[in-house]
Order: sequence, then C-alpha cells, then structure tokens
Amino acid sequence: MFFSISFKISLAIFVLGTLYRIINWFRFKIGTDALSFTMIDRIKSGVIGIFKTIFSLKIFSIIKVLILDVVLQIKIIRADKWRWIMHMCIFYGFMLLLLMHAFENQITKALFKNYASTLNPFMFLRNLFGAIVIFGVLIAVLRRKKTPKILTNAHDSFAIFLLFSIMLSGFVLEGLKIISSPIFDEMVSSYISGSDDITPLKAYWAKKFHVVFKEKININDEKLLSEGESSHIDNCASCHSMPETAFISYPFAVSFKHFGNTLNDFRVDRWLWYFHVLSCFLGLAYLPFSKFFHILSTPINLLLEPAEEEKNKVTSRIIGMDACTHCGVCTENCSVAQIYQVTQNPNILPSEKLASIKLLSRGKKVEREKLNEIAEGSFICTNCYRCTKVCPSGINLDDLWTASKNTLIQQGYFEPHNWIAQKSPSEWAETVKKKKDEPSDLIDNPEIFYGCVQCSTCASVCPVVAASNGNEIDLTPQQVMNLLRMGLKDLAMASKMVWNCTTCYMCEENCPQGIRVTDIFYELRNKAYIRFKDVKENV
Amino acid sequence: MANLETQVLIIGGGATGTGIARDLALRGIKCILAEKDDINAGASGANHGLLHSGSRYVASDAEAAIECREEGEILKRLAPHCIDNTGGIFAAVSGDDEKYISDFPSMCQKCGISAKPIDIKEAKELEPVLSEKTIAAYLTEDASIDPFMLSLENMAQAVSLGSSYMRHAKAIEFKIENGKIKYTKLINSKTGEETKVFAEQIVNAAGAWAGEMAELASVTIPMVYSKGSLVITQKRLTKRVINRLRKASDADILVPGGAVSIFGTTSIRINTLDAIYPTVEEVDFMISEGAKMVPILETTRYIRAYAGVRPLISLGAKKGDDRSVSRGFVLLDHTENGVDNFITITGGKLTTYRLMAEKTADLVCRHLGISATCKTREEPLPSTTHGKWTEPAMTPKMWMQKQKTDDILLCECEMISKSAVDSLIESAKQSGDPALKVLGLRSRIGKGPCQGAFCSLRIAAYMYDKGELNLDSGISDIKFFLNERWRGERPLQWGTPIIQSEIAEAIHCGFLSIEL
Amino acid sequence: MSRIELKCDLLVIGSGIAGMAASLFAANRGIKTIQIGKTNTLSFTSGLMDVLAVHPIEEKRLWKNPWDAIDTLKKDISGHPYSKVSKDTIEKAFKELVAFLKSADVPYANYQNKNVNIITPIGTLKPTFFVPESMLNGVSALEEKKPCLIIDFYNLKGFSALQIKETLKDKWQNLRTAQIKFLDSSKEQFAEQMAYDLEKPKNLDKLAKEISPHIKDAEILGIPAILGVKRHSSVLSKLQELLGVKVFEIPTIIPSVPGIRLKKAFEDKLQDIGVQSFYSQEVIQVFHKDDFVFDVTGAASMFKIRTKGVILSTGRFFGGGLSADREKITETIFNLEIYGPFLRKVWHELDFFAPRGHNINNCGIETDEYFHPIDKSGKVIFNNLYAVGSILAHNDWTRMKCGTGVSVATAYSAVNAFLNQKG
Amino acid sequence: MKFAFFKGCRIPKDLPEYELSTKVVLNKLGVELVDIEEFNCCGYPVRHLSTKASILSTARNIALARRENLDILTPCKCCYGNLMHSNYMLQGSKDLKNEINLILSKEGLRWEDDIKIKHLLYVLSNNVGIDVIKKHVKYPLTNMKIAAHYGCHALRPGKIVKFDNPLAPTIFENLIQVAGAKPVDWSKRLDCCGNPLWGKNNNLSLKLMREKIEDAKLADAEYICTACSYCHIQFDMIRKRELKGDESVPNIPAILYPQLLGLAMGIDKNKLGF
Repeated sequence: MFFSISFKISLAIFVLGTLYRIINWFRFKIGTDALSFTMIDRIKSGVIGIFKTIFSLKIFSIIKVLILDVVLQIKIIRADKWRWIMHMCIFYGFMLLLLMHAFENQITKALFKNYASTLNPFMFLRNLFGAIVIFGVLIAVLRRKKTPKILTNAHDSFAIFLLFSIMLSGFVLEGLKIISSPIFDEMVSSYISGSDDITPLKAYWAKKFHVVFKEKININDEKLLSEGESSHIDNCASCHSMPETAFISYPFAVSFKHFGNTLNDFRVDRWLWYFHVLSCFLGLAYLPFSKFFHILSTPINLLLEPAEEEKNKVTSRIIGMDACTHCGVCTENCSVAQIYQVTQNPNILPSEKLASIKLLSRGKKVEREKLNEIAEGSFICTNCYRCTKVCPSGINLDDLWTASKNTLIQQGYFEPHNWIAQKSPSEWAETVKKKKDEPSDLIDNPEIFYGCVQCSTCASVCPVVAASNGNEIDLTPQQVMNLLRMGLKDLAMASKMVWNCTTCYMCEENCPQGIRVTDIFYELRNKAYIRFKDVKENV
Repeated sequence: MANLETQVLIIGGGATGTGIARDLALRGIKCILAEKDDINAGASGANHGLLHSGSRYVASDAEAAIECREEGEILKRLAPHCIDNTGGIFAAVSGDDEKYISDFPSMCQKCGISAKPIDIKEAKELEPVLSEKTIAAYLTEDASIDPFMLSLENMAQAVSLGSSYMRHAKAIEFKIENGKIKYTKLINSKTGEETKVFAEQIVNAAGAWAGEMAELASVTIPMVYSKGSLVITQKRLTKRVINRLRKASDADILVPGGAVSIFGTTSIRINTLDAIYPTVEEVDFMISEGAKMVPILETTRYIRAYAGVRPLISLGAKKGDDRSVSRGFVLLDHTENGVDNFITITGGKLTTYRLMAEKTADLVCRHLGISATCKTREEPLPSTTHGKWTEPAMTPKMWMQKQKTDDILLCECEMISKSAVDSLIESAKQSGDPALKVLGLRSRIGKGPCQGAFCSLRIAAYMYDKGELNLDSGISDIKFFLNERWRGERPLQWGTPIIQSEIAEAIHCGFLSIEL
Repeated sequence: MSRIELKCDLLVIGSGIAGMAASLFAANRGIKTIQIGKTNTLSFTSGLMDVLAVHPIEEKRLWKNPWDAIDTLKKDISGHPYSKVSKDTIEKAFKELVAFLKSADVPYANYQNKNVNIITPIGTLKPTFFVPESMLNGVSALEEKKPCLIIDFYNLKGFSALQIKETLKDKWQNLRTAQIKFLDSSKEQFAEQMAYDLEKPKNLDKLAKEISPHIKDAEILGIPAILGVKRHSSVLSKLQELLGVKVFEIPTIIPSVPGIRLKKAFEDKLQDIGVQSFYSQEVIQVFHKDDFVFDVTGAASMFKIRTKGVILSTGRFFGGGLSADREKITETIFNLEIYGPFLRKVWHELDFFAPRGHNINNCGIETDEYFHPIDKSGKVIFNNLYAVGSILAHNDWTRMKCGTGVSVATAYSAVNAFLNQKG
Repeated sequence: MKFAFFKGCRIPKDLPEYELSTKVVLNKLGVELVDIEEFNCCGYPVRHLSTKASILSTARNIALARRENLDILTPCKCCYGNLMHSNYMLQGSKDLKNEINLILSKEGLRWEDDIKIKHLLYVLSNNVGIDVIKKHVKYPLTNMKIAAHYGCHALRPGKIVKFDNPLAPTIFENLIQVAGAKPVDWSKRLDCCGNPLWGKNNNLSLKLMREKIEDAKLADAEYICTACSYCHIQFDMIRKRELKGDESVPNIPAILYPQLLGLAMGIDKNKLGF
C-alpha cells in the first residue's frame, strides 16, 4: 500500500515533470532568432525533424554517435580517464541495480526462475553494482574537490547526496536484515511448520548469518549446529546464499551485532526500508528536474541536431541546456576561466553561465544585477570554441553563447564599449559625481602628466583620430591627458576616444616625453567599467 | 579728442574699483571706470585668491580680523559662484612659537572667529600633504575666491546698469579749477588716443598707483610698496586652505584654486612700481620655507609665479585721522588738500573689498548729496558670461557638455574652444579692442603648461580669420603676451618647465624668428 | 636573465639631426654603427636647415651669405662649434647629407648659395639656408613679388593665410588668400594626417577641385606643408599639374610634415646602409674601460651594447641630453662637465625675446678641436667619446639660426676624427 | 629547437590554416612545436576590463610553459603583445607576482621570469635565421608584390615587446624577401588593421581597414601579408564578409606569412591549409 502509493505519486511526478520539461523545450527561448516562432511551430518541426533524422541516412551517423559518445562516452575517456570511470560506474552500476534489483519482480524473476534476492550470484552482484556506484560517487566528490575551476552547486550536491543515500541505505538495510531476528521469525513461520524445533536453525543462523536473537543461543555446540545446518539446507538454502558474499552489507551486519537487539526491537530495518524506498522514489520524482535528466535529453538532442531547420536550432538550444550535467568539462577547458579568480563572477565559467542562461530562456524577469553578471561573462568569452568541442553531452555551446549574447543585447545589455557609448561623457560624469572612488596608479597621479609639453604628436599620429569623422571621436589623446591633468577623470573615462582606441600604441611610442598614453587609456577603461557598471541603466 | 560726461569717474579697475562701480550703480549712480591696463591688472589679480576667515589677523589686528570674518560671511552668501568654500587648516610645525599656538584659540574667540582644534592624526587624514612635524592644527572658515571672476562680475553688473568701463585708459592729467577737478584727461595706452572725462566726483582706486594719481592732483599720499610673490603648482595639493599657525609671516599660505594650488607669499619693500616680477631668489626661499609645513612643495611641478604690490600708507603722520576707517584700508577725502571732488581709497584686502567699496560709495554720495543706501550687503552678485571663463577646469566641462564637433579647441592645455574664444572676444570688446592678453585675463588662455607657446599662435590666427587683428599687430600681440607669461615662468625654470620653454623658444625664435 | 650583447665600432646616441647625420656619415665610411635614441625627434623640427644667418645676435645682424657670416663668427666667438670646423667641412657635410636625402626622395636645395627667407605661418620671414625643394618656389616668388594665392584650411589650427597676408602687407602686395575645406572638414585637421590623405590620388583630385576656382590670376600657390610624406614629390608635381600653377609649401608649427619626411627618410634608409638602429630605447647605465658598455632600457629584458666609440648627440633639454634641477644643469648620460655653472637667477633674461639671448643657451659641453668633451682644465675626458650638435656650448642656435649647420658639421668632423683615431 | 606553441583562442576555430601552415613550415625548418592543451586566453581581450585578469591569464600560460620547461612561440601578434606586456608588469612588481602566484598555486603552478616569449616571425628571423630559410626556399615567389602588415601589438610599446624597431621595423620585409617576393614600401604599413574595434565600432573598424587596403593598392601590392590571427581575420574573414561587392575597395587578398613561405619552400598547398 505504502509502496504503491508512494511509487505512483513519484511516478506521476516523474511523468509530469518529464512532460513539463519536454514542453519547455519548445516553450523557452534564447537568442533573438527564437522570437519569431510559436511553440506549436516548434513542436511540429521538432517532431518532423526527429522523424526525418531517424528515417534518413543521418541515422547511421547518429547511431554511431550514440554508441561512441553516449554508450561508450568516448569523448570523456579522451579527456579524462577518471572521469570516464566515474561516469561509467555511476551510470552502469545504477542501471544494473535498477534492472536487477529495483525491477526484480518484473525483470529478474522473469529471466531467472529461481531468483531470490538473497541468493547468489544476485546478492553478490547487487553488492558489486552498489559498490561500483559508490566508487563512482567517490570519484565525483574527489574530482570536484580537487579541481579548483569546477564549481559545485546545490543540484550537484543534492544529486550526489541522493545517490549516496540510496546506496548506503540499501547496504545498511541489507545488513540489518541479515541480523534481524524478527525477519528470521517471519521466515520461519512462513516456511517451516510450527511443530519443528527451530533452535538448531537459530543456532546455525546465529553463527553463520549473525542473526541476533533475544534469548541466549549456544553457537558453539557442534551438534546443535550440524542439526541446524541440515535444517537450513532443507528449508532455507534454496533461497539464501551465505552472507559473506554480500561483501559490503556483511561487514555492516557484523558490526551491527552488538546492538542487534535494540535494532531488532525497534525494527530499524523497516524504517530503513521506508527510507531506502522513499529515497529511490524521490530520485525518480526528482529526475526530470535534476541533472540526471540528461539521460533523456542528450540522445534526443543528438537526434534533433542534424535537423538544420531554424526552428529546431532554437529548440535544440533548450534541449541542449537540459542535456547539461554540470560536469564542468567546458569550464576546465575554458580559455577565460582563470579570469573568474580575479572577478569572482561565476558567469565567466561556461558551466555556470549555462545555468544562468537557462534562467534567461524562461522569459521571466531576471534581476538587473544578475543580468549584468551574465553579460559580463558573455562578453569576456573569446569564442574559442573549446567548450563546444569537449562537451560530453554534445551541446552546441558556441551557438548558445551567440544566441544568449543576442538576447542580452536585445534586452539592453551590451558590450561595455557600447553601453558606455550610450551616454555622453558629461552625463556619465554627472551620474557618478557622488560615487566614491579608489585611486589608481596612472590616472589619479597628476605627476604622470607633468611631462606633457602639449606638442599634439599623440593626436597627429593616432589612426583613429585620422580615420574618424567629427562625430566618432570627441577628444584627441592629448585632450584626454589634459582632462586628467585637470583632475576631470570622470569626463575622460567615458570619452569616445578612450573607448574607440585600437590600442596600437602609436601615441605612446611617439610621445617625446614618454607619457604612457595607451596604458592610461587601458586604465581609464578598467576604471570606467568598474565605476559605471553599477550605475548604468538599461534600456 | 573725445569728451565724456559722467557722475563719477573711478580710476583703477581692481576689486575695489569695480566694487565701487557696482555699489554706485546699485544706488543709481552712473560712472565711468578708467583702468590703465585691464581688470585686476594690479594687486587684485596678483594675490592668493584667499577669502580670509580672519584667523590670520587675530594677533596683529583684531579689528581687521573681525572685518574679514563679517565680509567673508557676506561674500559666501552673495557671491557663491566666485567662491570655493574649502575651509581651512591652521597648522604649526615643530619649532613654531608655542605661545602663539596656545593663545590662538582664545584670540580667535575674542574676534568671534571659529577655530576648531583637531588632533594631528585627523589633520593628516584630512590633508595628507601636511608635514610629519605638524604639532598643532585648527579648522577654520577660510575659503578660496576667484578674484578675476569677482571683478569681472562686479563690472558686468555695473555696466548692465548703465556704467561703463574703459580699458588701457590711463589718467594723465586732472584739470583743476576752483578747487575742483574739472575734467580728467585719459590716454589710451594702445592707440595713444586721448579722452576728456568731465565727472562730478573722481575716485582714486588705483591701488599701488594711488599715490601717482594723487600726485596728478598735487596731493601727496605717503605710500610704501611691498611686493609679494606667489607660485602656482601644477596640481591641487590640498582640499583646504592651509595656513601656517604662527605670527603672520612669509611663505605661510597654500590656497587651492580649482585644479591648482597657490602658495605664497613674500614681502619685499620696493621703491618704484616698474618691473614688478617674481625673482628666482623669492621662489627658492618660498619653496624651502613652505616645505617645512607642506614638504611636497619641494618636489612638485610649478606652472608659474607672479607678483603683486601691496600698497601701504605710512600713517605715522596721520595717526588718529578719523578718515582712516580702519587700519586695514584707508579712505582719504582730499577736500582738505584743496581738491573738493577727489577721493582716494587704497590698502585693504581682497576679502574686505566690498566694505571698502561701500564706505567709498557712502562718501561719494555725501559729496554728491545723494541719500541712496548701500545694497551690496543684501543683493547677490549675479553670475554672467563675462566671469565664467576664469574658473579652472570649468571651460572643458562646458565644452564637453556641448559636444559640437566643429567647435575645436584653440587652447589645448585649458581646453578653450573657438566658441569660448568668440564669447571672450565679445566680452573684451565692451571695453576696447581684443588682444591676447585681454582674452587671457578673462579666461584660462595661456595659463596651462604651455604658457601660451602654442595657443598664442592658434588664437592669433583665429583672430585674423575673424578680422579682429590686422596688419602685423598679431606679431607684437603674441610677443607681448608671451613676454607677460614669461615673467611668471622665468623663476621656475627647471625640470619640465625648462623643456617647455626650450620648445617655446625653438618655435618662436628658432622657427618663427619673431625676435628679429 | 642573461642579456643580449651587441657589438659595434661606433654608438651614436641621439636621433635628432645630429645623431642621424652622424649615423649616416659613419655608415657611409664603413663603420659598424649602432644608433639609439628617441623615436620622434625629427618631427619637432621645421624641416628647414640653417647654416648661419644672424650674428652678432645682439645687433640682430642678418647675413645674406652664411659663409661670410661664419668667418666673422669665428673671430668673435672662439668657443662656437663652427670655430672648430672649416667651411669646407661644413660644405662637404651638407653635400653628403643632401645627396643622401635626395636618394631617399626628400630633395633639399639652396638658392644661389645664399640664405633665403621662408614665410612662416604667422607671416614672419625665417632666414635659413637649405630648404625642401617644395619651398624654393616660394622664395623666388616672394623676391619677385609674383601674384600669389595663399590658402589655409578650415580647422587647421595655427595657420591663417589672412594673417600671412596682413603681416606681409608692405612686403608683398600681390597676395590673395582663400580658406579651403579639407575632405572631412567637420573635425580638427592635423598636418600629418592631411599629408597621408593627400597621398591618395582621389583626395588630391578633390583638393585640386576645391582650390582651382580661387587661383584666378595667381601665378603661384602657397599651401601649408601637407603635400604627402613618403610620396611627397609625386603629390607636389601632381598638384602643380592639376592646378596649372607652381606650388610652394609653407612650413607649419610642430609636429611638422617636412620634419616627418626627414624622420621617415632617416629611419628607413639608414638601416638600408647598415646602421643598426634602436629607437625608443634609453641608456640606463654606462661602464667604461677601454670600450664603453651600455645597458639599455627595459627591466629584465635589457640588452647591452659594447662599442669602441660613442658620439653623443642627445641634444639639450627637450632632447634629453641635458637636465636641470633647481641648482644645476647636468649632462644625463656621462655626467660630463657643463660649461656655464651660472646661478639659476642668471640663466634667463627678463625679456623672453631679449636680443642677446638667454645665458642658458650658451651652456653645454665644451670640446677640443676633435669634439672630445673636455673638463674644466681643458683635459679630454674620454678619447673615444665625441659630443656633437646642440648640446655643445656657445651655440645659441635659435637666435643665430645655425642649428642644423652646427649639428651636421660637428657630426661630420666627429665621425672623421673617430675614423682617423681608429686608424 | 623546441617551443610551446601558443595558438590563442581564434586559430582553432577561425584560422586552422594558420596552425597548419606554421607547424608544417617550422617543422621543415627544424623547429618543434609542442601543444599544451591547458593554455588559456592570452588575456588581451579582457585587458580592457581588468588588467589584473589579463595579467593572471598571461601568468598562467607562462607557468604552464614553465612546467614543460619550454619557451613560448605564438603566431598571433595580439597574444604576443599581451603576453609580453603582462610579463613585463610581473617583472616589475613583487606584490603583483606574489598575488598572481597565490592564485596559480591552487593549480600547482608558478610564474617566474625565466620563460621567453617569441613571435613566429622573430623565431624565423632570429632563431632559424634568414640564411637557413633561404636554403629551404625552392620556388622563390619572384615578382610577387607583398605589403607586409606588421601588426601593432608586436611592435609597440617597443621598450616592452622588443620585437623590432617600433616605428621602422625591417624584420617582415626581410622575411618576405627571403621567400623571393618583393616587399612594397607603403605609408600605412605600421598602422592598425582595425580589428580591435570589430564588434565595438564596426564602422570605424572597417574604415581603418579600408585605409590600409587603399594604401597598399597605391604601393602596387598584390597581397597583404599578415602574421597575426586578429589582423588576418580582419583582412580575410571580415573583409570578405563585410566589404563583399564593395567596388571601391581594391581587391588585395590577405595571405598568412607561413603560407607564403610554405609556397616558396614548395610545400603542398593542402598541407598549408589553402
């Protein structure tokens, strides 16, 4: 009753959740190209696209990809052996447990007529599979601890925790069951006729299975034991292999022995069973909302990818984001990840940026500060393509970054060059008039400009001054220096000259007095960025 | 020769002269102000630009101290655009007179002047450039004031009320008939043109030149001249006015002015008024003395130095004279010297200029038999286009605000554009022909690091294009302007300034051969 | 970090006209030469080459014939660098320099072996000797008072044709002026940028079209010196062709295009004849035993230069050869003895344009007849060190109008002296 | 001769031919290039926003090269310039060095001033040597007129990047000559290609490029030769895309220097990435 209700509830959540996520694939959008399509259009075109792929020659290449990248995870083994082992352990260990253990009634029993969960090889295998999963989980934890670039979020921790508690509760439960006298009693009453003396069996089980009985049982009496053994062979052995083969649960059982009576009295095994089962159901219900959803989305994404239709591209982006397992490989390979160490903006890291972009794709209002952070991360990206190349889920990250940049721009979050250009230097200066300021090396140091003899060389040699018309440039380099000399740095910071400088260093190289004009421009940009970004308003 | 008539002729276009012009104009009395050079060409333009709180005079002259306090308060209220209300710090360094330091607060209190003691650490936090050897510090109400803007605005309001201003108009003769000046003959020092001005009253506000003027009316004023030199730093060193806490002495005061600081002064008795310029010795003395209070003065870059003359009246003979309103300034009614319509006002301080103008105007009114009362105690000084170009770092702000691509800068250092020069030319034309020095006085032209080397050429070329200069007048104009700038650069020729002047010489002599 | 060591026979420090000339003369004589200096010095010259035009400066006496002036000068000022070189040397030095410049397509010429008057942007006349060929037309036009049109450009600061016309009114009545809008006239114009723009035929055509209607009866056109940099000769001839009149350039205020042409010619061509040059590098330290060893700029990536001889042509204050503090004037690399330990109060005159010149302009390095710097007692300090150019004492070049002449002649003498000494 | 090959961000995706041709040419000339997969961005793009982030980026790259005990060779001038500049900053400040090393130590890395950073052209001209290259040139590209585009960030600031004479360089022309081609003398050879403004002010970026191409045309150039990822992207990819069909821009294609040299050395076109 409890089992089936909770199972049904969690299954329902699972199904609804999966549906919800699938619908969201067609509902959410990122990228300005996504704006023109309706959900229905996208569903139609998605379904058609998948069919097209399946019934085209492409399916062979997809199958190849499925086998290599999904089943065998070739991409990961190339990048990192341990990570591959982790993935294989968790995925296949869990899958085998699922098939053999969770669906024992439906699958294992059907296949093996004499199946019993306490019988070898099943008991041994269950322990083995569990151990494999735990081993994988341990690698995952260690990896996250050891690689400073990879950030771990609540989802990651929860997923790992959930897996770990399912496994651990399973093992402990098995251990408890082994030593449980109430279960022994239940079994005896079901399988042995009431008239038989079960003392020898008790003794045998106490000795061999470490069942803890309330009454004192002499387990050293050879005679009693051999009687018990024959009784065991008659009644129990067909379903019960020796417990040592449960090589993980068994040590638990042995160690629980000392407080076996208490445990048995409180029927802790039952509670733990509830816990184990509930954990599993929780996992089931949580699956559509967790990173494990990639089990579903990754293959579908692969199927949809080749359908080059615009609408599918848009959909594929969303599925792609669902396919993300937050494994951090992109971040490990990211060309600009180290910048996070300085700016502490996680949105520089592709794995984190993707999570933020998910928020963006939902079309709900995201707070300004967050958007500024996403924009900063997006515009620091150098489009090196490395993340896309290494993503084990095959997400087209490059396309995602381009799309999200477009969305950001459309919402008024530009490159610094562009948002700073939206206001005149005077307006910026007015905006930050009251804002406190940390002095910096060059621009706040008037001595830097003492050497300037006003010869105009910097302006004469500047290719930007030469190429621009009067509207494109507001000041010459010399004029920027003079503003700084007069302490008007807020005016200088936002000037078009500063932000349209190509940093060709002509001015600096030609300056007869060795004034570091270009370096000063760099500092002005750094400073302007910090000084203006909190007060910028977005259109 | 042109003849002009007016109620009052004021001689001297310093703070006092322009102040009187405004005071009278507000009382409905029209006047002509004749200045032999230009606005503030004398001591009014060659001082610290300090609006005294009075604290500096508490020991030597309590009366003057109180006057300063009162006038300072009035000006802060009525002419805020000319004033940067910085506040001040009086700081003593080890070795300074301990007695003076301990008496200072009570002396201030007696004069009603606020002087709040602060501890040394706090003082150093407020003004990090203060010496490590600072031993006492007080917060005061000193402020900095732009004397050029002040005089230009005073005159602008007088002109708007019907008075007029003549630049380069030197008084060369008083025609005295029946114990009265019948007319005054003026000569234009640029063109040589002469003008007769028939005025009911003549006010001699010629500052250091007041004695010379009085001499024209055969009146002798015993004057002594004290030259004071100052230096301008390239950057603003402090937020506040810094004043050495000791008996008023040389090289005591550092006043911030916009983006720069002004440090001074010296006091050197001189006998004549020719060739007033700062010397190398004065600059070196000031720097080494000032560095005791603000050590950075030893190493900072200076833009220029300048000197002014304090007119002092030797009152020995006239002690107890009731016309000497206070020991700060002197108002002389020359009726007793047999010239009925001639008044001299001289001495005093920039801070008390308004009071001097008020007292003078009162006397003028008595002479004219007019009962109008002074309005400058209550009426705010309006801000006009004539004064706005003098404030450091203001011109670039205004230029950047307009952002007109065609309006290119003619002066790069201080960022003065064509349109600003246009406006300056218009303003200068009110009182004569525009020339580089005239524009320079009304703005920041020539006041940046290049000291006119580049901008003089660019502005002269622009003025030719506008038809404001003709024949070879531009050449002499450039020479005159640069020479005037050079006076202030000369004592500061080391480090970068010597490079700058080498470039200037290479351009103007080596290339343009302007010296030939 | 190990430093690269470069070896040479002669190190020229300085990249002004003296340094460039010294490098040229040395390379022409097969001396292995390294030159090191600032990058941009020559663009601060007007591009005019003086020999000597005024002496004595107190009298502002102008000389038509510079060679006669030198004779008198030698008698009057024994310390003047010219007193250590013969006229023949000066002529030979210029000949070699001008030939080099011609090969670099920057032709220079003089006019009847006499000083000429060049019109300046403010309308004054600048006496000088060798001038860019593009300016020579103007000299004769002024002498013959030909009908002439002078143009200036809207938003090119510090150049007013009207000013030139007004200032020259009593010397040249036949002047007319016009203001032309240059290509994109909405912004400020810079001579150097205009010069590059005009190298493009389409821009030159456009300019010619703008000017044409103003020519009328003018036989010659005066234009600010903006007619191309590297392709100057062809820009000039093309413009004359397009307009059908002679064209002459009027030099502008620094940074000037004729100066930039010189700079480019030297920077590009000196390397071709074997000079190894390092611009925008500075000497940090110098050691001397028999050879000089120099440490040259840049934190950990410094390099060393080992040389047998050094020509010091670092110029004065702007060039960086001299520096001044409140007490004294110092030579910046070798800390050589400076003539003129005057007190600061007599460094400068009260009048900026004082005819006798500022005392400080006569200070500098004194040398023996081979341009070895000497100390107070007259002793040579290093016998493989030579000082040339404006750093030399007794040489008020701005007033005498002798800057280039002194630089070129002393560079020539020093290089020859080094060669002779080397044997 | 062995170098760590620092290809930067743009080459793998946008300019595989640059990597290909560089490797094949250098290989023939006896230079071994080692790929270090962990190399990150040189720091140039982020320098606008945070100099410190830029310096950290450089320092990490250098630290990675140190781990392999290799000097760095980069074919990109922007990378070169920024690596040199940041390295220079680190050389000059103990505090900065400590701060950066603290961050790097999390990965077991450390910056020290013992790794040389070299640009491809510098290695060709100074380490391999013109004479050696000459021996490998089998098919001199006689009569081909080439405009050498220097690229700003390798040249300037000269004191820091130490590539060649910052305003009168010769290295590139010499290398073009050794391939048998004729370098042309053009006025704007040292000017900016405009790419730093791409994506920021496209109009101005294109204007700058246009100026250069027009100037190259005046000098009769047939090709503009580049040795920088960004410059090449500008003259090739962006030009082809943005100025397509614009008749007013002379048709002078861009060629990468190792491709040019590779042709002269007789290397198969495919191997050079044509």
